[in-house]
Amino acid sequence: MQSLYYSLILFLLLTLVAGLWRIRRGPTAADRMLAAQLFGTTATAILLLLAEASTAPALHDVALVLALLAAITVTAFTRRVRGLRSADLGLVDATAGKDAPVGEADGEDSARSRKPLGACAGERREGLARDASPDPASDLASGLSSGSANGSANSAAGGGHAG
Amino acid sequence: MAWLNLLPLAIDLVLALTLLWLAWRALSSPDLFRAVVLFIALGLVLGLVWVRLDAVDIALAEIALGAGVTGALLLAALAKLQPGATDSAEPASAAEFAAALEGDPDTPRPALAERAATGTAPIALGSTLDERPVGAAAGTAPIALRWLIALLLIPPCIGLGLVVWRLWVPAPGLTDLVAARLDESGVTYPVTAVLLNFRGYDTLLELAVLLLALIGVWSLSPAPHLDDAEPEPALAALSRLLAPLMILVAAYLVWIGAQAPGGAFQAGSVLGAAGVLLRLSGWRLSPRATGWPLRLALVLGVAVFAFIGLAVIGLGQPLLGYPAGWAKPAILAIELAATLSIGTILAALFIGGRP
Amino acid sequence: MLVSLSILLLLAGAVFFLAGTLGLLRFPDVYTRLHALTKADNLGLGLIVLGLMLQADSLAAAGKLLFIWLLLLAASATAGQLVASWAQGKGIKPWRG
Amino acid sequence: MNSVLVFALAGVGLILLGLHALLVQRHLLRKVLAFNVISSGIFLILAGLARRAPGAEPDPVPQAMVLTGIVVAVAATALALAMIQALRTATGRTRLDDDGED
Repeated sequence: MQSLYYSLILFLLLTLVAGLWRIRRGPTAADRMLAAQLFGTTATAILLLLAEASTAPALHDVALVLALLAAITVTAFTRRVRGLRSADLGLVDATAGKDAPVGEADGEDSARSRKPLGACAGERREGLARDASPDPASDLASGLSSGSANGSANSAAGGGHAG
Repeated sequence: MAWLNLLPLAIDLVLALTLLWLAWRALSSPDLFRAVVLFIALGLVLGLVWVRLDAVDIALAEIALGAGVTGALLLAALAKLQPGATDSAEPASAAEFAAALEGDPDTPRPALAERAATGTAPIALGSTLDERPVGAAAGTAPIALRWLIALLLIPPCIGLGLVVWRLWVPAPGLTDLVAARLDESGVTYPVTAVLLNFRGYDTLLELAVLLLALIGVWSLSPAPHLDDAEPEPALAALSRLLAPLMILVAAYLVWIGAQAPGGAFQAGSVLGAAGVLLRLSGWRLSPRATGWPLRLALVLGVAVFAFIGLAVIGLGQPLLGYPAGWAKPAILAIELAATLSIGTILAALFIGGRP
Repeated sequence: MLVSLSILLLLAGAVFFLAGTLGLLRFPDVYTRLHALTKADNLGLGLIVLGLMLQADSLAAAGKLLFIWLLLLAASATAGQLVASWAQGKGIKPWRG
Repeated sequence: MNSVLVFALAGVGLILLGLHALLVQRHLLRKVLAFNVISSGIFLILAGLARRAPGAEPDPVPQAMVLTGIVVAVAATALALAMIQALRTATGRTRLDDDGED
């Protein structure tokens, strides 16, 4: 039984770490926050299993606190981070390509996230978020979306009502 | 059972590597928002690490703070630092904007600067935040300097690693000493005994430091203007459901701290998180309560602690030396007051600025 | 009997966690990923909680486990709704086909 | 190889990463993050040292110190963030540049 618990914990930990990859890749801020949400559920399961595996009932309290507070970070994100620039919404790579030579640190990242993602062909079309001020941002957005086939339809549809 | 010994080690290795990976990415990511989210994840992984280190108290505090306060604090600060964020304390003026752009000689953007001057610039691009993605040189030191610093840092850190390695003789530390005198402490849980009895002066000063940090924040600026929209119905319902439960759990943690992991700092963290949630869902303290009642709640922990610590001198005891038989009620009184103060201070730190 | 049922529930829970993470990594946009997280992961947690409840020492311990799960259900549902409406407010288009 | 030692050495790694970022990064928010990473590393070493005796109860004294330290670190972070905002209000800058004129 013990080894089953520990195997499950290791397994859940690995799914958690794999999910953290989404923070890195984005592309929108909301995607990054999802990983924080993933943490609430998976870490609670890990804590409950650890409590059983190491017979430490006090860990139930830790899991209780985590479950109780799991929504706060995401709430803070949706309530506070409103006027974020489009760079933070996943357009950072494109602006880098347009404005200046890309430094080595973000070059690696931008190259990776601009790559078409295999099975998920639709991935390239997302993240066409508009900033709080629609008109100056929209030329930026449409410039970006030209990479995908439906880009123009997208930016036309989502034009006016942002923010 | 080789399995049984290897599996926990594998878990710990995964945790340690995740910790290092997250720290590295959080500190080197070109995007500030991503850095903050990675840092929040780092805090939660640390919570699991504390559990693996048998430090359940620390895990409670880390998870309560990491999930409830730190993340909200950093995200709110990030939003306020945005040049044109709608809920920033002061809108960035066009002149300030242009000055910020001029400060970057390596990014000539005449069109943008022009738009900035007319006040219609897309806040999307250049900014006083360093996240103009124009190469590593902008946000960090030159690459040669970075490598030099890295090389210079490696020897002291190898030294530190060696010290840790050499210290690794099995030693009980102060465990036995604490266990021997646990009966006199008034509680049956060693960490609480250390916090509130054996090293009470330390905890008293920590509470004072918390208060000092809040005084620092209050002295910098008045409270930010509240222009929160009405909360979404789901959020309003959630805060109505969770905030009372958080207060209940905080009380539970204080009570259980006498014999199991829990206590004032963990409970205060949960209470602070309740304050953060209430604030995020648009709740605000009535103006009548922001005067002396708020200040009383803030200083109550230090005041009760110091009062009891000094009062025992009158009974012929040393400073903070509780007389026999009185340790348990004294600790409980101090813990309740400290929980209230820590929670209020944390919530006030999140709100920022004096009311 | 009870133990094997418990093991079965724990394993099924782990499968749902795997499904949730796969969805988070492979689904095409933020709305679909939200589905993966808030549904699959919470179902997985529910199964694990159920499996652990079967082995709990006391009714109180089992009740605590159930309570933790209900809390997370409320938190995840709300957080999912908030993120989705945030993304919609930002004009992030849902993926179609 | 002991898992407690793994975490203590990871703590040393965190201190290294944090110190490097503290010296190299120019944005003040990143410096605050680096400062927090360093303190996490120190806490890890301390909590690891509390667990040196295998199988025995952990040493409560370092644990109590780390416990209060975490809460104080959050308060210090909040103060630092407030100071960054004050700096930005006063000068419009959030970075420390070597070649900054103002």
